[in-house]
Amino acid sequence: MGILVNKDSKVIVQGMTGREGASHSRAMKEFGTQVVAGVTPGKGGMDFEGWPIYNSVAEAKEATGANVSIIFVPPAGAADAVLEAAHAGIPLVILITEGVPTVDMMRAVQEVKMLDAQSREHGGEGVRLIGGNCPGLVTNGEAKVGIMPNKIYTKPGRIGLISRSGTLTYEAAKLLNDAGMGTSTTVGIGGDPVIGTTFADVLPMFEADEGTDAIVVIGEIGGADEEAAAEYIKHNMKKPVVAFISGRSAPAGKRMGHAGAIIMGNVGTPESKLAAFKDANVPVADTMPEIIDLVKAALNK
Amino acid sequence: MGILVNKDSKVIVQGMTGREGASHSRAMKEFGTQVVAGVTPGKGGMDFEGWPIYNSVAEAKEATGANVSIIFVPPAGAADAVLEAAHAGIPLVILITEGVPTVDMMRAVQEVKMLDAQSREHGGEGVRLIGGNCPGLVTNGEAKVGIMPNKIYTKPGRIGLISRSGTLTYEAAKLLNDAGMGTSTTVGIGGDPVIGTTFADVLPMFEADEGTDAIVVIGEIGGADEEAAAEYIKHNMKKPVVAFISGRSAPAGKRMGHAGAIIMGNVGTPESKLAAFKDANVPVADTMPEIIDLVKAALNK
Amino acid sequence: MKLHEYQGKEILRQFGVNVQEGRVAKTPDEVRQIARDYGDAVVVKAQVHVGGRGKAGGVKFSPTPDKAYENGEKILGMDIKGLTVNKVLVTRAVDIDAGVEYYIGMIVDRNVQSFTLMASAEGGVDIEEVAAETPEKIVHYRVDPITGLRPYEARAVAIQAGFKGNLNKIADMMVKLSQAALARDAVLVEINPLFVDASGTPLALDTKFEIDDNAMYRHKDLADWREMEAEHPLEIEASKYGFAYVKLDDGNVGVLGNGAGIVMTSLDVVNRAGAKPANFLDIGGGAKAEIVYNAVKLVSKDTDVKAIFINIFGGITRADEVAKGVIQALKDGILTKPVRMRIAGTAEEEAKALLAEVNSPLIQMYPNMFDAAAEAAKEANAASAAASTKTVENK
Amino acid sequence: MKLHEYQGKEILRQFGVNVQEGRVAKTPDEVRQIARDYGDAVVVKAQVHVGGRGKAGGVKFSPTPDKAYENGEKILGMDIKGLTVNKVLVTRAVDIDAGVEYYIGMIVDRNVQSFTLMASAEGGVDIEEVAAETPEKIVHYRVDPITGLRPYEARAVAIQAGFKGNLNKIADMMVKLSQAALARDAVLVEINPLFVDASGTPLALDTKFEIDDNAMYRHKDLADWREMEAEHPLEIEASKYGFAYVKLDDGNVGVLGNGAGIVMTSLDVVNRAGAKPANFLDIGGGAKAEIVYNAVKLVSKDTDVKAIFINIFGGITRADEVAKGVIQALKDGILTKPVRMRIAGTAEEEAKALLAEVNSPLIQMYPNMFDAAAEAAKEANAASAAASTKTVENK
Repeated sequence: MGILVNKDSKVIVQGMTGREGASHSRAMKEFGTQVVAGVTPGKGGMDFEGWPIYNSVAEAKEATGANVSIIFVPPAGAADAVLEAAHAGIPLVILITEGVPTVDMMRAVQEVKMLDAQSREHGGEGVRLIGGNCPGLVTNGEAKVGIMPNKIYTKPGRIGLISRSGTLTYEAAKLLNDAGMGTSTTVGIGGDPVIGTTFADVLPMFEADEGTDAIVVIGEIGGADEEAAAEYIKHNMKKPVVAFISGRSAPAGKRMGHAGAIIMGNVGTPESKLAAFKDANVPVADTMPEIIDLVKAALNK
Repeated sequence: MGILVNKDSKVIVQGMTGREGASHSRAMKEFGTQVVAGVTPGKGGMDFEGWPIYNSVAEAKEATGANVSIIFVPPAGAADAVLEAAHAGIPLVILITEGVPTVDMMRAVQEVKMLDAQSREHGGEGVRLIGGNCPGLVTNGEAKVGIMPNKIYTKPGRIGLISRSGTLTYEAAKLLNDAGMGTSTTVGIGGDPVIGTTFADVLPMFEADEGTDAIVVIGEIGGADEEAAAEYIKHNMKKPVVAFISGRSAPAGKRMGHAGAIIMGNVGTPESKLAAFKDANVPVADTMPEIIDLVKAALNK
Repeated sequence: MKLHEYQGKEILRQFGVNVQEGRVAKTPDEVRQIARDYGDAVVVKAQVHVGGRGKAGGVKFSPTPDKAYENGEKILGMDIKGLTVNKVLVTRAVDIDAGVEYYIGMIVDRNVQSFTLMASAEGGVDIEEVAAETPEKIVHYRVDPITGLRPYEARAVAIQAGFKGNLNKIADMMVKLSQAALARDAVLVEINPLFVDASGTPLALDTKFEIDDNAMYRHKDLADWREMEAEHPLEIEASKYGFAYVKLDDGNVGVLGNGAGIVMTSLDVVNRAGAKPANFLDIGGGAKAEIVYNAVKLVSKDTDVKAIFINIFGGITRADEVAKGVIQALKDGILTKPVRMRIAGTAEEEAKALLAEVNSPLIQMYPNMFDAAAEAAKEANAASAAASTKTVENK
Repeated sequence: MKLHEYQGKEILRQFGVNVQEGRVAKTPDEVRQIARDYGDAVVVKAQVHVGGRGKAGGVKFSPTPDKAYENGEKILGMDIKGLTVNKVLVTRAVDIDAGVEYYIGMIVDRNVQSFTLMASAEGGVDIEEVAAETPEKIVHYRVDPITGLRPYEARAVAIQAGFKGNLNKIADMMVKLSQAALARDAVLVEINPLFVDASGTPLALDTKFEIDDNAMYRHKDLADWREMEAEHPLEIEASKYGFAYVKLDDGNVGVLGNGAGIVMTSLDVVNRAGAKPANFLDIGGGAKAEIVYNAVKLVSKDTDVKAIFINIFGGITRADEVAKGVIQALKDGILTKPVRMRIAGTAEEEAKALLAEVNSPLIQMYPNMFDAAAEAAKEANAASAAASTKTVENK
């Protein structure tokens, strides 16, 4: 169980022959993910450590029946790689690349949403982009399409995890693991200002997933994604949700590494996020370990 | 009867206070068209010869319930005026302006088609652009939304007329009038390379119109609109269609005033158009007056 | 507006296209100097707005500076299809055998209501020939006019066209071609040949670039590039008046009317009447006497014209204004050739009255366009026959 | 990358925005010369990357060239919030009372996944204040990132914001602002005040312009504009190493970790432990010993830092590489402040072994981030207290 990816997901890697693409392709394969092919324009026809390389996503999809693509293409070509995958009809596209220009992401996200709507209107399964600047996603024991360390995601668990931060995702997964609960699916949505999938997009999937009992949301300062998530939870979720917000002590106007983590005026403050979660009856952990206590308490209710 | 416009059409004029806009607003009013308001940004609130002027199409539509807009805005702002009308939800937009950059028209036409599809998918009536560089359209004795001379369109008739050329539209209408047949609706689709509505878009409306017995298509060299029309007629039309093609003696590669009238390679030649019409059993007049004979013959079959 | 090869290359260079280096020369000395500067074999290329300059001897390989001088001397001042060569482009020569020649182009395509990108591995030759003989060798791809061509699309087209070389670099050139076409309002832009060298790197060796006249108002920086001397003198004059005017070869009847459609049909009618139209001239809608006067003046200047056919269907255009313009031209001695007119519509009676007053055999009005055209054709053909007899006599 | 006012104005000018004329000066003499050239009252404006320069005395009206010289003397070399003024912009003074002051801006807005255009008739003042006190006076409008803002949209926003003046010209300025923002990858661009004179013509009097660092690779022409002297010296050094580094005010604990999220949380943990973080430093994923070494070196240079808290959750990052980097810094004498670390994950045991070997009281490892942070806070606060006692003693 879990959401978005599983044992049957057939994954292609855009940028497989690059340094990052190669090492993470191997790690995904080790994890047990069905990595079926790579795409590197100009290297079509090559065999790369047993994987066939294609010049285009369309060719790779045609040849392998892939339904997930993970992108390690450098920033200048990353948005184009997203559009290529989306136009080729890949329903799930994960953009790992960090440092993609925001204007490129705005355009790509808008176009992907349009393609998604068109696909659904014509009875298709739609198109979803996750990221960029994200660690990807992993369904424990089934498939990892991302860059997170393998070993903390091996044991299947029943807690869904969504996070804007990469390292905190690992931290939270390890805490849940060590506490004997473990995660069902972990979704790193990314720390950039414009991303393909938000908390509020992922929450309904966990709500519908029989393999998930509760959800942990790792937010941070900046933007209003946490507020939107709280609003969604308040009106739609039956499963318990526990939150954490990082950067609560960060000063306004400073960009904390994540381009998305910046408080502008009254938007994106920890106060606003805490209030929203309170209003939605979502307990917020003050420290990461406290997440475990809150999840336990929520499950025991 | 007739198509697209009638006595109930409520028309706004974008660019009413300009020279062309003003004189044609008067002529349309004289014809009997319900001209309800003008739009000239920056002149909102003004009274222009009894018509209220608004700053935007949205305001004019809100205030008057207009469902047709005719545009006399100069070339640099013409495509923007089209988008304004289309986004404001005006279902029929007629662009008279000549000299609009082709790239602007490409973008406007594509966006209008997207809005049209969206509107229809949500149960709306869609959005149609006619022109640019066209004389507009007129349903005899009901409403003129265009710049054609009033007097040849007063008597209701039963022949539908579609034309890429302005002057030939008048010529053909007069011939039909003088022959005692008259026109139902005349649609000038415009002579530019990229236009909002083609022959093949208008033909089904005439086919469905109870007030139309036969259709005259006035084509010209360049492009493949006539070929597409012939293809449509062949497979879908029951009513007789008669055609005329101007520029048959024009040399290849020369642009004959109409930017659309240019033969490139084997595309757009008179031979190709004649063959297509022949294949669709559409008689083609060698001279304009011959149109009358062919229409009569077709109706008497 | 058609650009010269060197101008089109300059625009493509601004958009980052890898273009073959070259400099413009107006004298053989300048040609030699450029060849010396390059220190290499060069090609000297006539800069004129006509096709087939190569076949006409307007493009010459020059292994040495002296040979370049010699070729410059030959080409500068040369007449190619009626146009004099005033400038040449001198480029480094490329060893074509060390690579392959492809074709890429963007063209306004009314059938897809956007630009179509064309790509063919059959470059270096006239693409019209490829289109006519082996159309399957040209890949056509509609470019979204809002987003422009994207790299992944360009790569797919390049693969489909069978391009060899560095796929990313070639696709990048296609993307830049698209950006240039959209930003500079091209009607047509071609890179042919697109040379791909042994390392796989693409290089634009020759270009065609034509800009949408309707969009020139937003390319004021290019207005200087319109080189009047390189166009037909009557077309230059017509552009000053704002007329849509096209000079046609081998004609003897001057044709003018109000509207592109009616003028096109007038050409057909003149042809049908057994004569040949010498021009296309659209005076536009609502023309006043002065505009008609200028139009008559322009057509009269054309020595090919032996008679003039005026075809007006007046809606906004008033027949009496047309008549006034023609009469004024007659009075000023500008009009010396027979005018045969059909002016229908608004103020037709007033026009008749004005012409009756003047009562000149040079100006005749007819109730329909066929009679007017037939009379104009008769007059023109008679004059042409007389002229050719005279020529024979003078020999 | 933040641009100076004069740089932002230069970009807007390139996009056709009507910008108030001005020239940059580095000496009072240059200021006087510019004032003389203008022959009019001028305003002398400090060019520094901080807000509130007006309140700090960095903007001065100068009715005569001598007064301009005097003001130039005052402002040049001035310290505004820790930054020295090296340049001033000298502009013609505008009679504000003869027109109105508006605000327009484009900002990356994650909530609409695009740019939001903001417009307010309350210009000339700090827009943050307007946002805080009377948010209803700011119109927000999502701009389509593919098409950009269209004139009809701009007119609607201008009307909604209650702008008076020439509607088309004001809308045109908004469209050009949008074009500049999209083409130049702005994160934020503002025109404030947007002055509309009595004739209704808009003029940009002051601007803010900030460019997306991720997009700098396609704005190489602007790279020279990054003026190192105007940024915090440690931030300049960090940018050379490619670190995401932010200097924080009033801190005493240096913080570094692998990933923006973990570092942000580390700041929170230090705060919670009763100390104040002196910086944000993300060493990124998969850092080798050398990178850690450089990070330690950078943080050690900060005289505010009394202790260092390192927080690593190793996935790709190996704990032993982190340990090696820290140990090397110690050996080289660079590390003189206590380091309290938590390094979890890959190669944790090897790291422990390496540290045990060195056995320095300066470097201590803890099983969780809270203990490490608490120890770092304790050390830092003790050192801070000692330092302040010393300061008192020295008085």
